[in-house]
Amino acid sequence: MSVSVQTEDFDVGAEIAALTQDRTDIGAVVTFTGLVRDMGGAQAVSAMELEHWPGMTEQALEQIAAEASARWPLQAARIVHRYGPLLPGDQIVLVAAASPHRGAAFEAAEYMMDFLKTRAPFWKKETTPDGARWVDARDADDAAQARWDQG
Amino acid sequence: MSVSVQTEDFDVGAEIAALTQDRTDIGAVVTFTGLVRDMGGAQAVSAMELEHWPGMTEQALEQIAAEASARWPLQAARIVHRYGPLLPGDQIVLVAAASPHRGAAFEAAEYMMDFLKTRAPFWKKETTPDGARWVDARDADDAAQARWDQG
Amino acid sequence: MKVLYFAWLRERIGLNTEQVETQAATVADLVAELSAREERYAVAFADMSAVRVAVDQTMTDISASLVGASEVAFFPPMTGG
Amino acid sequence: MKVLYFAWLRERIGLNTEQVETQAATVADLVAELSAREERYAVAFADMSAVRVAVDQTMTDISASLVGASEVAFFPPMTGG
Repeated sequence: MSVSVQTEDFDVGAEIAALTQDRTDIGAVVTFTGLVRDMGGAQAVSAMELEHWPGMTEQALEQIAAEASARWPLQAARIVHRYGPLLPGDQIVLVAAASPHRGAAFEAAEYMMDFLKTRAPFWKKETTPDGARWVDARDADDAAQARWDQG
Repeated sequence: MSVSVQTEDFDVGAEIAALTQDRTDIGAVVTFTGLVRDMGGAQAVSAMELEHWPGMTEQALEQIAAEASARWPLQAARIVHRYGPLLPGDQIVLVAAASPHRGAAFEAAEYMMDFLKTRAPFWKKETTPDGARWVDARDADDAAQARWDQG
Repeated sequence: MKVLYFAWLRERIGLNTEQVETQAATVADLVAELSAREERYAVAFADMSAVRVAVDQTMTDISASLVGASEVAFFPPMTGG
Repeated sequence: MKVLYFAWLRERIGLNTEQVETQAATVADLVAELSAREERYAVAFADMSAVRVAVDQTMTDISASLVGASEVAFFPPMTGG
């Protein structure tokens, strides 16, 4: 289980290789990669700035990965989140889950993403033709997180 | 939408880069990577041979990717499946789905894997201490595929 | 009729493909005909519940008609992924 | 008391962190105290339904006690991922 908060880009292939290296007991690795889109709602986005809470962010991500590892039989869980200035098409976030079986890997990756959206101290500021604006939290993200409480 | 049936290994990072290259409208890429495990049921597995039906396999994978693309708003769908001799720890299969939103990407990737398990003409033969044996189809895979009929 | 065999069917029959002269009207007739011809077919087709069938590359079952068909494939349930 | 501000709260208040001398017993008291002190705080804290609070790095709400606390953070709902 490991997390990174960084300005640098990441390579999903290299991240998977690091998770599975020297192991032959992993059957499934699911990854989610989030990218900066050129549209935020109905507005064109030309750039994004990601602010975070140093120290607290790492703790929050570690807790999310630990919760996923407690809930599913994971052999590895990995979260990489970038901060700082980003452009449309850039990778923002990677979540990866490794398990003997595919169902657990899919669910754990989706769980980590849902909690990351609502529980990790990141704030996005988009540059649009009307100027820069802070992205509002989405009700859909709260709902996505809440569904795991019932499971 | 593209599929490959090959003996060579694949690089998930390079596959994601190819899907997202020169695009800024993709928000989410979900990948599933399947690997050869060192255990099949209770038995140690030292090697695996993957047989397939040349020509038919590509068609079956294309149909699975097309069905996923019809069911969810995907911007890209990709399936890579290896055949021939493989060892524990080797990558077998990659499924990738790209979408503006994460829910669709997760569901489409899981859908493609579930259909691939039951509908793509591949057969696995494992080498164990008791000799080589053909892997039986799992009831759990049929059940995983069947759940999409109700959605 | 072109007939294809995969996985343990291929191994038991000892061929991956063959051209069969037959007037069989259905897949079941073809299976019976081959099984009567040689022991290795009878062994391979002993439990047809473990065998899947495709006629002209379309999945079907043992009752399927072979009228107008040019290719039949026999294989166990698929285990890809 | 160390006080942290993030995102548009940081921008409106013009600081990312400051040391505040206060006897406030709760987060609500601290918000009232800062808002009374300067206009920029009053503007930032005008709609507390849009503001989230952490005391000593634990998410809480505006009614939380500050007794024994050493750090308070104010920020909008998180939008990572």
